[in-house]
Amino acid sequence: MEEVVIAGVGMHEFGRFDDKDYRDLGFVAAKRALEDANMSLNEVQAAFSANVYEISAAGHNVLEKLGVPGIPIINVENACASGASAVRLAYQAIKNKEYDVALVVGFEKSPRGFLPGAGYDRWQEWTGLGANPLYFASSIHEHMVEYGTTREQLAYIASKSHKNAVHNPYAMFRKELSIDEVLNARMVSDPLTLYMLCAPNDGAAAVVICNKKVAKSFTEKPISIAASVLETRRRGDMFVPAVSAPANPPYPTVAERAAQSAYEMASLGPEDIDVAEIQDVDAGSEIIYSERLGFCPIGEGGARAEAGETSIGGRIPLNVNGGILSRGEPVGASSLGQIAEITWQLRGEAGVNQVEGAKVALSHSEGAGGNSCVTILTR
Amino acid sequence: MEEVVIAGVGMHEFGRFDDKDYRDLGFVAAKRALEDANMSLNEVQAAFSANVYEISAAGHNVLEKLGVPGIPIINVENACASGASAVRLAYQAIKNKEYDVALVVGFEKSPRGFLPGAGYDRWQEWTGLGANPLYFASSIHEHMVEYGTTREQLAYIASKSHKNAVHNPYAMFRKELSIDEVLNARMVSDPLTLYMLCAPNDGAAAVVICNKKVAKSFTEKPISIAASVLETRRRGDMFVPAVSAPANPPYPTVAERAAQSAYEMASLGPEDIDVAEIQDVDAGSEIIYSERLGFCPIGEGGARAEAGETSIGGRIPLNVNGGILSRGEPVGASSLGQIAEITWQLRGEAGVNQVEGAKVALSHSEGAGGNSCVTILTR
Amino acid sequence: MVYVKEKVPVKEGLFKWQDEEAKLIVAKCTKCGEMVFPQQSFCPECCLETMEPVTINSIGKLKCFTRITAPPPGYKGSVPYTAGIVEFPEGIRILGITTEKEVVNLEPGMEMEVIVDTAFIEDEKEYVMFKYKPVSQGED
Amino acid sequence: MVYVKEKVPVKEGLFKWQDEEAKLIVAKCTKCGEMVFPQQSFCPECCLETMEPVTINSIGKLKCFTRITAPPPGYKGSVPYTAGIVEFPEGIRILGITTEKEVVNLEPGMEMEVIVDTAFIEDEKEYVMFKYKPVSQGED
Ligand SMILES: [Zn+2]
Ligand SMILES: [Zn+2]
Repeated sequence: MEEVVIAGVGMHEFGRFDDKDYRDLGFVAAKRALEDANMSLNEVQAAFSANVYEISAAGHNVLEKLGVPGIPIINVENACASGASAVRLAYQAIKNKEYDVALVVGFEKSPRGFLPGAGYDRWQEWTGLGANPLYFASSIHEHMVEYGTTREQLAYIASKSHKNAVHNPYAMFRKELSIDEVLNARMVSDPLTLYMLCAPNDGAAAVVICNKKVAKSFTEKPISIAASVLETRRRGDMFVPAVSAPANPPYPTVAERAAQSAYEMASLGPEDIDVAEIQDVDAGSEIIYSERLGFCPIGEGGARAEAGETSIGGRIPLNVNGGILSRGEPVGASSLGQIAEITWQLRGEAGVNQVEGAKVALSHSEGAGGNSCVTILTR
Repeated sequence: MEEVVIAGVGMHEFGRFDDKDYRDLGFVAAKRALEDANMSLNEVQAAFSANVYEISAAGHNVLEKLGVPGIPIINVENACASGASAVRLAYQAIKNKEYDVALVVGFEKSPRGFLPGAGYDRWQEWTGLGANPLYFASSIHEHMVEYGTTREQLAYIASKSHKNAVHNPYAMFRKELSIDEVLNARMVSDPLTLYMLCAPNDGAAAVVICNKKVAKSFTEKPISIAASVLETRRRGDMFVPAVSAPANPPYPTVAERAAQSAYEMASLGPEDIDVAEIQDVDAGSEIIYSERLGFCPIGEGGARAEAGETSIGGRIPLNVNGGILSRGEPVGASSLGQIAEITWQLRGEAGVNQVEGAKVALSHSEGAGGNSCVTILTR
Repeated sequence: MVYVKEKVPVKEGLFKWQDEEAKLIVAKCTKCGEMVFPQQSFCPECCLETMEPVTINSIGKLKCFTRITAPPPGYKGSVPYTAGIVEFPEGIRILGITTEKEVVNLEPGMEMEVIVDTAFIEDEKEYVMFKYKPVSQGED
Repeated sequence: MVYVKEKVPVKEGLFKWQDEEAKLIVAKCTKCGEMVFPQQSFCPECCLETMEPVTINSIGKLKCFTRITAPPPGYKGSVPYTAGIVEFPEGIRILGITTEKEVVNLEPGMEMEVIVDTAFIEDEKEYVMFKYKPVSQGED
């Protein structure tokens, strides 16, 4: 079993780029990741793409622009967790000596408005149940009812995100927003206002994954993959597009299961994590997942955030570069963007938003289909 | 390194099923494959789906109908080679002891007419270059010019396919067609008439892949996976959607490379293959690939077919159950359909079209993006 | 006034409604008791074909809810509308649309009754759907 | 007659055409000589950013061809049309549309000239595209 590292990362800015197609976006991210790894596509032995909305051979079409070396290419679609799922395939293949170097590239041109295609049946769509925000809003509303989480705490999360994003050149929204501005924004799906929900957008990110021994000839700053996990929901998670769930499931949520597997794989615990990018697809999700990933007790996520524990300088800084709320979510690229950001954190290259001395970082992505990925990196 | 076998296969009929959605089709195929393996989804540790035209979490939505055990699920899109590419991921994972049992399920509701989304750039589509049959027709036309392959030989291939399919309950077209009927059908893309081109359609197929030792507790008829290969085109293959190629590339085609890798992996040669399902997306492709896979010398594919060498009872029977030309091509499911068919051949369960004493069988799928998969099974 | 030739459910098998009290139909596992809505033949837990359809109590408790103001893809009704998760005494939680346009009419924990009501009218057909109606408000 | 305000190529960088002889632009690797059309900055073989644009001979040999009778997705021209692969003396084969509607006008091995011609007219713009024209037929 080989040790596996990240040898390079690269991103194309997340935003709206009407004059570029997915090939252009993916090309830039892949090019930057390869440059960061001091490699060309000739050094890559297998590639995995992560994308939701293109139809066919999308990864192939992106990589053509960087060379046509004839390597195996696999296109992966796992909704919001597409990128991290593809990383897991690459990680497993390198760990098992199938390859020494693999490239993972995620890219997306998200449709405008509510995202279609999350797997709803026709009757769900017809009757208004086919709306992702409905799921996010219900989850956090139940959290509010049960634990006293407040609208102000939700607004605090969104405001923190926007403040963090000011210095992130890859983020779509780089303007500070006050708690009042967040609360007074248009209500999309009560209690979630416009600024408490992420915007699907365009973007790309790429990661070069490498056998640790081989990486030495290319880079002096490899970052180790200590865990790469994909779990899928059990019935207790009423995740998009599920309609029902048992009232009191006797087992953990998918985020808890993925985190637990990842912590075991890395021989680490939540207390060892210095910085994390977690699936803040909405402000409520950041609160809920901060608990499920073990960063604070269940029910206390909102209060802990409001107390500054998850801000830069706090006990466990979350989404320190603005997260999905401010980067926006180019679905296939999103979780690779997280991995790029925490790689920069562990290398000490994160600039203004650097978490000092970060040694262990975690990325968590979760989405339609009930996919939950947790990746732990160490330097 | 563990030995890997196929423990069960299942198909949903290929055809047009307007009252069923992809979930219904995939469900039936997966259910049949699991039943064939004497398993339930509870025995499965990871699942891979193969599909082109659905948007998100499609495999997850299919498998929900069979249970929600929380296993990792990965959706793979590799055009016509999606299914075999997913098989390769499952094969590698089981070989490397990541899992003991994996389910691969492919399903498709193909759009009507020319298939969209093969990766053409807009200008190709606008100007008429974005048409898959154009590529198929050009390839076989060049073969005709260079080697004297005839229209009658193309018609012979289509007629053989339709004759073989009469007894295949999973095929869409089960009516014999004479050589004249094929030649006189509507010309779609000269020299290819309607019956020389496969019809994209609906369908599903599934394969249970298993550690050989573990399979013993479930099935008495395991079929070994001797090779599972995915290669991607180099520049010499002017495959959909490429616009140019070097005139005299000094390296083999992608089909040759995939076959060569597979033969090496299996320690077998083309002379050892008793029966094969190859990518007869059109009659010309069957001729060209029969050569590239090593079943006859380059240029002789048409004449050898006409001489009966690739018919049932011939030296190397190809597409003995009608192939893609008669089954139709539900893109994501197609190559899994091939693998199901050759599994039945190796088990001696192929009925009227059984190739007597078949011990080694090959499946070859190739499509957009320049993906080429070769899978070799042995009993 | 739109002319309606027939009433049809948005999907068969979701609920009982014709000439009888509106009730949701769930599938229940004969082996482990797991319930799932909409019904399906395989048990999500056992992964076996052990489910049979049963109706559940038509009254449950509202756990949480939200209000949607912009029409999601494929939606054929009017905005705004509210939706919520109701927990039924049998131990299953089900997401559904409520009869209310405003969240001010909804309270966490309140009792909701399953009714069957118009979802939309199309091609001279009235499509009906189950909805949650606050029990306190305008009971028969 | 359709009013046309300007002529534009279907895509920039495919061919030279304005005020000069029509020629295809390929990218050629300064390291290994590999050529690719349409041009791109990375060499398909070397996988390095070593390509520079060059024009190629405007006459090549027709290797094979076909005729399409039904419009493929996104096509803005008329059917039937023919397309074929032309091999240029520099050693690159390029797929293109021909000027001919019938294959009877085409022969394997015949010389074809690159011309630039109307692809379609849309929004008062005439989109132009390279096409292959048989040299024997109506040369200047
Ligand atoms: Zn059960
Ligand atoms: Zn070169």
